[in-house]
Amino acid sequence: MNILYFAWVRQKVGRSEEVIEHTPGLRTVGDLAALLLKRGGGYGEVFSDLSRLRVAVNQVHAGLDTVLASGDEVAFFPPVTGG
Amino acid sequence: MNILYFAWVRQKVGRSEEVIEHTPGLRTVGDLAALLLKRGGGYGEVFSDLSRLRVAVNQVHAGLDTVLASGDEVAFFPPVTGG
Amino acid sequence: MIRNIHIQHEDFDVSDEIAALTADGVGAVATFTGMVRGGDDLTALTLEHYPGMTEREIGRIVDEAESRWPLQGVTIIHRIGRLVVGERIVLVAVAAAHRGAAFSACEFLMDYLKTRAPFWKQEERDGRSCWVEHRSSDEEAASRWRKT
Amino acid sequence: MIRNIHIQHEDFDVSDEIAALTADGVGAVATFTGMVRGGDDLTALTLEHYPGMTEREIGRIVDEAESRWPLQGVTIIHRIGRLVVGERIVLVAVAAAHRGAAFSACEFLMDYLKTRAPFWKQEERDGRSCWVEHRSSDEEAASRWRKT
Repeated sequence: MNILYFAWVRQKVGRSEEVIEHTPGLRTVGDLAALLLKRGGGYGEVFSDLSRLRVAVNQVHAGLDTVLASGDEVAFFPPVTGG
Repeated sequence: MNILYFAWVRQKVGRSEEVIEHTPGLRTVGDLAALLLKRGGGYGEVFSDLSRLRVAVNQVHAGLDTVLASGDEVAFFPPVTGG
Repeated sequence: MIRNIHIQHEDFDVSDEIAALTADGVGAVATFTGMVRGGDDLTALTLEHYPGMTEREIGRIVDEAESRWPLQGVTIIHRIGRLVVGERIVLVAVAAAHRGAAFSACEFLMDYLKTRAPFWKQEERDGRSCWVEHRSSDEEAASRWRKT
Repeated sequence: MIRNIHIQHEDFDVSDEIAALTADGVGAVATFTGMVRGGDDLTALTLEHYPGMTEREIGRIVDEAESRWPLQGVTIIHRIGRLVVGERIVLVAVAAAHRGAAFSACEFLMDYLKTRAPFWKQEERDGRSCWVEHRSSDEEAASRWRKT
């Protein structure tokens, strides 16, 4: 899966994208967030408070219970502030 | 008083303005409309159905019971259709 | 507050009018442009107004908008005379710090222009002219803004 | 329906965009222009977006507007990159036969852009940059349109 980060999420994790292999343990977005939280550091800061995070799967707004599949594009970002 | 007519009211009465002296019998706009109705012809057509008419006194929307004074500018016109 | 009110034969440019309203504290500009809509064999409109009262009535409408919302600028331009299909008739532009006030005031001003400002339209079809009837839907639109 | 959606660094011209929407049956064009508002020592904004998703999400927002109102054209232009105070950020323009649909759709589109389209703003003050916090008032504005 291709994982993307935007705005302060990108700044805190220190990268704009990375590839994470889809495994049976990563059934949902919530599972992926838990994996990233365990990395600590900037990831720990970002994923310790999921209420401040938004997620899109394959460029559609999604939630923690959205089911993941191999080849998915998963993006984490703050609530949007355009317009 | 200076009496003004606009749109189809102007076309039916055949003029855009006229002067009518303010007399004690012309206490209100309604009295003036009754006077004009009596003239018949185009005036009769216009003033026989007051529901289709609007009036302004001194350039402010007014009603049949608005009291008139010497020197007033009284305008009769259809409901507005600008914009 | 900037206030530009014009009754004119000439056309207008929306970008220029927005630029004239744009000051440092402006974050939002809402505009409405009304045009002569084709269809039903309509070829042109002719607009008549009540000189003097028109400007005063529009001034009162703008006063009312200013008392209801925090506005930084209002432009109202209403054209008169003969206008063919596709031509601009009216512009309402409202500048404010935030979009809610700009949108609400712009719609309010249009609704009140339609029901209070002394303009009358004649339609041309096949060379014949006919006065446009007042629409009750315009009264209903304006009545939404009545304070209860 | 005409549909112009652009995410771009370049500025835009509101008059040109209105002209591009104007066809024979159009009687009403409502626009909204958002600008970088000065004050509180703000000097500039920098806008970041999610390429690909932005266009798709705006497409979905426009689909929704088209399903709700009879529209003849929609233009959405959102600028990205660094914009100083007074610069235009966003344009929403809606063309319709009648003003009610144009106004409602324009406000709906802005409310949804603010809450659904993946853009993020950074503010510059005294040379320091800071991410703009999401405003709950924007969520409230968008929630007005929810069908019950």
